[in-house]
Amino acid sequence: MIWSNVLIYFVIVPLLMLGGLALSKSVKQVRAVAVTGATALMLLAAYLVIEFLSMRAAGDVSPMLFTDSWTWFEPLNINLALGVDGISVVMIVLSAFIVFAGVFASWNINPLPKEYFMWFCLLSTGVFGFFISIDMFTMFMFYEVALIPMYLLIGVWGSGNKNYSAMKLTLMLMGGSAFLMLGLIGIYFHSAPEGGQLTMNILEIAENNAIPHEWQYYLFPMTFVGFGVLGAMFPFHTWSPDGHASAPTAVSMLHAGVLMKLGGYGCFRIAIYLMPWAAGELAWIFLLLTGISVVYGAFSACVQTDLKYINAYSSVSHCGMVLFAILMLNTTAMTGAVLQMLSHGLMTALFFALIGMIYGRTHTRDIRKMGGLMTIMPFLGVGYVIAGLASLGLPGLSGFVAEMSIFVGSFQHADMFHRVLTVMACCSIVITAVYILRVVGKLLFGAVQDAHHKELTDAEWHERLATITLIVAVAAIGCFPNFFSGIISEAAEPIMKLFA
Amino acid sequence: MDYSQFLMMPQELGLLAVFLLVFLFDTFMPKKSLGALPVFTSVIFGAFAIANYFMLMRGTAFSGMFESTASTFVMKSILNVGMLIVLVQSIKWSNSEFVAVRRGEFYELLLTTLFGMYLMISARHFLLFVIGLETASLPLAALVAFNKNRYESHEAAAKYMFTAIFSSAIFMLGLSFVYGLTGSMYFADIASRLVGGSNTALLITAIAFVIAGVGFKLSLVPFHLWTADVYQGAPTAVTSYLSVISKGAAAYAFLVILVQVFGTVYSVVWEWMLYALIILTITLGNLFAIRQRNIKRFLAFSSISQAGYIMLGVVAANELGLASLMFYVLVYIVSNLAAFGVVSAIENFSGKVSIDDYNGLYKTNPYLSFTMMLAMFSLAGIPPFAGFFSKFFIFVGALETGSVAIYVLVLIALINTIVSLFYYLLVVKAMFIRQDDCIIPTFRSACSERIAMIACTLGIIFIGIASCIYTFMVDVVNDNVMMFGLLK
Amino acid sequence: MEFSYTVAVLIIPIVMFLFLGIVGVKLSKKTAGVLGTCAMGVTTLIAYAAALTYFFGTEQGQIVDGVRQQLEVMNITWLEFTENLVIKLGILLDPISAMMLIVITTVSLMVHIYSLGYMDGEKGFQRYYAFLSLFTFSMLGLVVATNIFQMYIFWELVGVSSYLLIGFYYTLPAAVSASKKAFIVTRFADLGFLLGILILSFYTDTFDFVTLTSNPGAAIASAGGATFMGCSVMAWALTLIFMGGAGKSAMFPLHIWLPDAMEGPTPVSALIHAATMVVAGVYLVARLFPVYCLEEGTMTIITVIGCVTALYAAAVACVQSDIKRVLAFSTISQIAFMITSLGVARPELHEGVGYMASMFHLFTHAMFKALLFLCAGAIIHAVHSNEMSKMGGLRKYMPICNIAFLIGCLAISGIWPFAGFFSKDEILVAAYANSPVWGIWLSVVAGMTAFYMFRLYYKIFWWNNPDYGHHTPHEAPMTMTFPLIFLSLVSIVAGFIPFGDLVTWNREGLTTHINWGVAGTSTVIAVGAIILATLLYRKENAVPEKMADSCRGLWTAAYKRFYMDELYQFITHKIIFACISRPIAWFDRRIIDGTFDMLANVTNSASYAVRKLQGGSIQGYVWVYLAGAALLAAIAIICII
Amino acid sequence: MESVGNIVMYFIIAIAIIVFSVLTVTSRKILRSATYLLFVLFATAGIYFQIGYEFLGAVQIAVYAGGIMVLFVFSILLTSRPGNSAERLTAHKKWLGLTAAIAGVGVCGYSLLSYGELMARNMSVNLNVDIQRIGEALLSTDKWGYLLPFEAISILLLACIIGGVVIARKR
Amino acid sequence: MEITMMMYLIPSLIMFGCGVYGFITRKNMIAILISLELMLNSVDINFTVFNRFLFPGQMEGMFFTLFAIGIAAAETALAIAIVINVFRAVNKVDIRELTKMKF
Repeated sequence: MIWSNVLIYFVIVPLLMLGGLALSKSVKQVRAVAVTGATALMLLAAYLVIEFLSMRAAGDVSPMLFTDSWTWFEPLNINLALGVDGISVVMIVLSAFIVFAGVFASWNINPLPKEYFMWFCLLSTGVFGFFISIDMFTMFMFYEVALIPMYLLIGVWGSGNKNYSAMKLTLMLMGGSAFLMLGLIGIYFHSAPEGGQLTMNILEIAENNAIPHEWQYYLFPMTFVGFGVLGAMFPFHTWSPDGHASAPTAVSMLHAGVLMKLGGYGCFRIAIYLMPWAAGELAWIFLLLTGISVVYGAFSACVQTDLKYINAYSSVSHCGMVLFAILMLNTTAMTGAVLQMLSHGLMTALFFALIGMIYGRTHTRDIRKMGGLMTIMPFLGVGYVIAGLASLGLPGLSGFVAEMSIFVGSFQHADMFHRVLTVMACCSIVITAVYILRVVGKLLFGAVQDAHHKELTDAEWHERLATITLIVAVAAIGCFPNFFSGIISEAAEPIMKLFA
Repeated sequence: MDYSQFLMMPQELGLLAVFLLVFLFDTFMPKKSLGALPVFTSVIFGAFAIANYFMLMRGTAFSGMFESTASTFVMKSILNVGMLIVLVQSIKWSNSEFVAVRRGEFYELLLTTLFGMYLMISARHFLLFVIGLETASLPLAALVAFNKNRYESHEAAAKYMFTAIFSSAIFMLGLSFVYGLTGSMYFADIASRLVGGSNTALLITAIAFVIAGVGFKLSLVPFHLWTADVYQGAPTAVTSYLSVISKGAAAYAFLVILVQVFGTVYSVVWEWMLYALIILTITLGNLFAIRQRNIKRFLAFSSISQAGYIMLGVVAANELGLASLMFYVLVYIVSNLAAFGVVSAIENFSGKVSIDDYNGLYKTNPYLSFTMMLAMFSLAGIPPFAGFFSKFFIFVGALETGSVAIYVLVLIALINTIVSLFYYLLVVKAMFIRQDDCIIPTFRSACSERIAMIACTLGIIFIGIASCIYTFMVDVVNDNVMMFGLLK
Repeated sequence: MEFSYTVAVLIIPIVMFLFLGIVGVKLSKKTAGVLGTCAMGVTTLIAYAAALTYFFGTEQGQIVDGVRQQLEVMNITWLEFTENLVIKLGILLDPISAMMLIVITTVSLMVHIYSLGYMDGEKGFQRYYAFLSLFTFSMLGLVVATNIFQMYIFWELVGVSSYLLIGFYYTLPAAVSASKKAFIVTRFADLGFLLGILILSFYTDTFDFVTLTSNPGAAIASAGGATFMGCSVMAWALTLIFMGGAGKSAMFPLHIWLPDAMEGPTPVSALIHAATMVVAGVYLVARLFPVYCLEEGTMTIITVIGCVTALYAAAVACVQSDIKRVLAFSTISQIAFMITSLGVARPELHEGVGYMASMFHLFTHAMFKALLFLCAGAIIHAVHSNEMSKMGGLRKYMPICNIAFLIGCLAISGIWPFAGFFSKDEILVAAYANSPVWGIWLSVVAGMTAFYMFRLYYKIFWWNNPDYGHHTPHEAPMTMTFPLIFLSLVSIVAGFIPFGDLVTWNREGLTTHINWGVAGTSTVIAVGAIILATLLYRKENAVPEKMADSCRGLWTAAYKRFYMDELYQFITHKIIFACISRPIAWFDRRIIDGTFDMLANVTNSASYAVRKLQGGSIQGYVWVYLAGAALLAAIAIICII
Repeated sequence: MESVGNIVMYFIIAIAIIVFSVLTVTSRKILRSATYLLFVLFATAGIYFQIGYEFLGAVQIAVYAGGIMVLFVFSILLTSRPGNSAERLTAHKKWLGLTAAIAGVGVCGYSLLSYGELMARNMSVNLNVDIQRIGEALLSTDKWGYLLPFEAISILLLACIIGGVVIARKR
Repeated sequence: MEITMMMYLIPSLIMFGCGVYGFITRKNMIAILISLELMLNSVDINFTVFNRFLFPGQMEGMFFTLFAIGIAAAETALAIAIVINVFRAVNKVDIRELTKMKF
């Protein structure tokens, strides 16, 4: 029965929320539904983790757990196939966290709170659906489901040059998914050996391993670029700064926190996993691009003056690191990549949440017009510093763990090319420090720039709740990384064996 | 002489019966009860559409001139769905002051054109096909000219009429060459006589002209130029009919002609012609659509570009392609009719047809905006709406042939979806994001319009997700697998 | 394990940090301060217990065959990269870490106590104590690290605590920029450290110190002679790791952050930037000494950098006018002594006395430099200025401080029987043993040290007697004078600790004796320098100014710290910001983004261009129609036939 | 070998078609155009007669010349004032028309000509199209029977009548 | 001399060409309709000629022509109705009037 699989509830809960929101009449009800749903998702995620771990502990070594498959489009052998491995589990947990924090960060959203949360739920549906699917079609469907609400979320509730940004973001991401669609259909038609039953199921495709090399040669770049656009891979990252800058707080959080992870996850799950040969052959091109992303994003962030732009470029750099690590094709780097996704998801969500809160008070995001906010709003200030420290890789917070796994893993490559790129990527930690400290220094420290700012208040309870949730998550990963990396590397190992 | 063969065409006969009933009602009922005509038509057509499902006949009649198969049956049923929605949608409009006196003719003409389309779908003889084509297009000219007090209506009708006659002349010229080459107008004869025949210049020219003739109905670039003007000028009810029903029929007929008749010369001749046409159609349709401010004109260009996607099912020339094509047409019908439903509701209320007039519509008319948005998303191929599934399946169908060229073609089509997304989003943007001083005030659309819109909305949401529909289409086509025997 | 209680030295400070950090604002200042100090006191007691037991106890197998053992008290897995590359968090007790435990806890406790008075009334008092706890935690974690990655972790943490403490007065732009600079410069150095770790761990397949140092030959050999740009990869690895150390320890040319770091509260300078954190680099090299001493090239680099820094810093210190700056450069110079000492140490030279000397000097320096800084703090507290010109004749107002400062100066100058004499002597012995060049060089620097320290001393306590107005300086409160007295005593007696028995490179006992040849010479030089300083600065006079005028260029250069800051300014602003970041940002907006915008614009203009096709005239339409059909046919005919 | 009469007749017809076609589209007086069209239609009927399709020729004359021409003439009289003649063509327009005509004719002509041996075919002598056969074929449901199109076109004509009514109706 | 099929097709083709030319150049809508008649007529000739020369055994082409004449009549009738309609609206039958909707 479809209802007996816990995974399906990750899609059903947001859909129920959607229904609940559609029926609710007042802002209070809207909030109540949103909070209930987000909490339910958190609990569901917790339950999933516990179940998952206990199943693993019981010695279940199959690549995916909770697998189930229901025929959907029989003629094309499209199934509603569900399943999670360690990587998806942590991504689901991440998403649940950010959705939870996002609800609180958009507590006072205005106008049209109901519609806002409805789109928000649709977005979450897409995100969760993507992570629980192991059927390419469903995955792709959920992927696009997650993309399109962005347009309205930015367009209606955004700020600044929102029309342009929303359109640019949507079109570029859809452009990526155009390539992706072609790639996926291409994979589908080569998913089985001559005469075999074609399939969309990722596990079966991987098992068949029947995609001819000359096809992999074209399909790999298509899928990788397709997902890479969402992963903000150079030079397809330009939607990110504008999009983030214009998006409302929680949307930035969700987008940078979760949606961009879809890119990295997809690159791994589809491009690398299904086409290992091409991954080995072509990785160097994308390594070069992602390597550039890492450094380039960091350098660009150094001279920005808009808080969100800084963070967006920083995301380019960090997400570049994710793809970079994935392409290193070994377990340690892969683990690092997933950790980086987690870490970046949480801390960037934290960043955006705080930026949103600060912006909500000062009505400017220009760091030149702000200063000394630490004295005025100490809670937000401290939160921002913590986020900054996480971003620049302070041990004890999540960024460090992720980056170190990536660097150590990447350096395990005996090849000079990979080593040099790794060194280049390492340099980003210094540049990251530069721009983070620059913005922290200008924004929080020093003298108050604007006398009006002195009257501003510190965070309210819902803002505190959102911030603390995320900080706790960031610190939890940073302090007990082995728990997470264990789950992840267990999942990554069998796949990375393909490249050994 | 076996007149029982007419029983092979129950759908056509049923439709004629509906036509007759409407005709009689219109002619003989007292004047004051004529107001019930639209509802009457909708009801009996609805009854017919339902009864239809018990009328499936398989086989050929008139010595192969007419063929009824599962797929023609389903295709006609799909058109019925669209027709029914159009009928319901137009109830309010047809009761309006200017239309009321001629609404009997309106419905009669609609039904005869549908009859023509039935013939196009089932015809397996070019003479019958031409008659079907003309029946499907000539009365439409009268419908386009329906709105007498609007100048655009006249202009549109004239444009439609002249280009249609020109096109049919070209089409028949092409047919005359085909006849000269094969000596028969029966599809089966032509196909068998072209086997092994060299690809002479005459055949190529003939095929090009035939493609042009049918491409005119389907508004493929460069045979599309009438489309926008006619859509803009015609009454909205007619436009919506034109944009979906006649396009659907033409698409199916196109596939039948190209595959069944010219299937043997497939890969060498018309494949490349179609590639070129598809690329042109999608691209130019999109390029034109970007600039439009009139919503009907905008939808015209959008429908041109959609026709290009439908054609992908034709180039596939396989079972999956046909199934996807039919599915696409169905989805396209509900999506486009949803859009037109909104457009006509707003036009009936305020007379406004510019996209700029839609600014801030969400504030005042949330449900209309929502429906419109779903329609736009579906047309743009955004999941989880039906348009996504239809697009995906049509691409799968096309790519099943597996040649590199078709991959390139699909890639171009996919890149064009980005452009199309852009302009569909423009409408969404107008409704949801932009603000204006003179927003169309809140109004309550007529019951009939709402029924039609709800039906379309449900269709948009469920046709894709409910996999049984697509599966059914594939089954239908596989039942008819002989149709493609020639290709193998 | 019997030493497992040592864990408490890490747990208490971190708990204190979290406690004070989270609920600190709710507490009164006094409670917070006392609480922090008490916790530190407990930590100190535990650390002493551990260290003393380690050094002087025998029952837990600390010494086997006369060799002090490295005891892994605890080692828990924190993060597994691969099977062998595992980050563990643990506590390694061996002579140097035990010694560092004492140094850190002592100075930290003194600073805690001292700050009760010094920071009294400051805004953010609770935060200050929280940060102190964080720093203590990090520093202790650093020294007890069992593996290089753990060290790196705590290395970063001390960096951050230093950043937070330097920027304690975050409303002052100078403090903010100083903290930023400190962090970024050390971060840059840490990049080297990280890369070094990556290289080292790749070849040796371990992070573990014990594994690395117990068989250093194997570690070096694991690279299999691989080279990069002509040098062996191991030399690269070790040099890069040393780069990290050099950054933390403010070695030339990465020293520039330290003088600026004096913007922080003075007790912080005493703790972090004099006694503990800045010697982390020395500690790092000492930690890996067995490996280092097999790479001759790296050792030479270390020596050269040490010597250059020592001289450079001493020269700059001679002309600075800000008392904390003088002390900062003095610190740089003294750390350079330690580094040089390690650089010149070889197992075969005097049984590796350089290693022991370095550690000895680290220990004594921590005590007397902390003392000096705390005195400086008291003085600043009294006169509200850092500038020498605002001081003078303070001996009358602050007698305790005067004596304590004098003791500190004597200690650093290397006058018997103060602590500095013994440790500096060993360093010089080691240097002479390696090469007379280094020996002479260091002797000269030692002389300069004595000179500038006494210049400082006289300028503060003698020189003139300015009018302090109604702010008459007065002796500091008890909380501040107690640490001064305590540290003075330590500075006096620390030299007699038998370091040779306790801390050596191979952890075996080493008998040291004063080399009177070296010691005599250096004492003579020091005394000479002190006399010179006395002549010049005891009473206000114009001679120093004239001397400065006589070589104005050199003086200005030295005063401007030989323009190193300007150079860095130039590199960061003109090269990194102006030549890299801005062009990249421009490129991003104009070229990359521009390309995508251009795609949109091209589509738009294409759309505009094709509109003519739809000219509105039927005849045009059919023309296009026919042309299309004819073209279709024609092209197909041409292509196919 | 054709009879001389046939050949002469052919040339008359062919030349009439060509000349009057050209005149139809170039004459600046619309009524004259219509008249020339009538001649073309007659000439076409002549072709039908010549190749033996007398029935078709008769239909051509009856429907075209009798029906459609009347329609044309009426509408011309309705819409144009006497003495009105069209303006001169602009070179642009002429050029457009010529290119289109030449392109269409060129492609078709090339295709036809390239089919050489078929095009050089002679008329076979025996032809049996008596009116009875035509009538039977028209109502036959067998192969080569046209009952269905015959019925279908009736619907078309009905629809066109309705359409005409719709358009022509004043209101 | 033989009268070959080609000799019938050539006048027909020229007629078609004239029709096209007329359609594109004429301004009077009725003149355009006249041109269209030429085109349709030429197609009819093609069918009959093909039938007579190539497939004299059956009457497919002839019947097609027969029906085509019917269709042409219907088309013309409707087209003229529309032209009259336009004439009523703008009092002209100039095709250049019909260019309001474009781009």
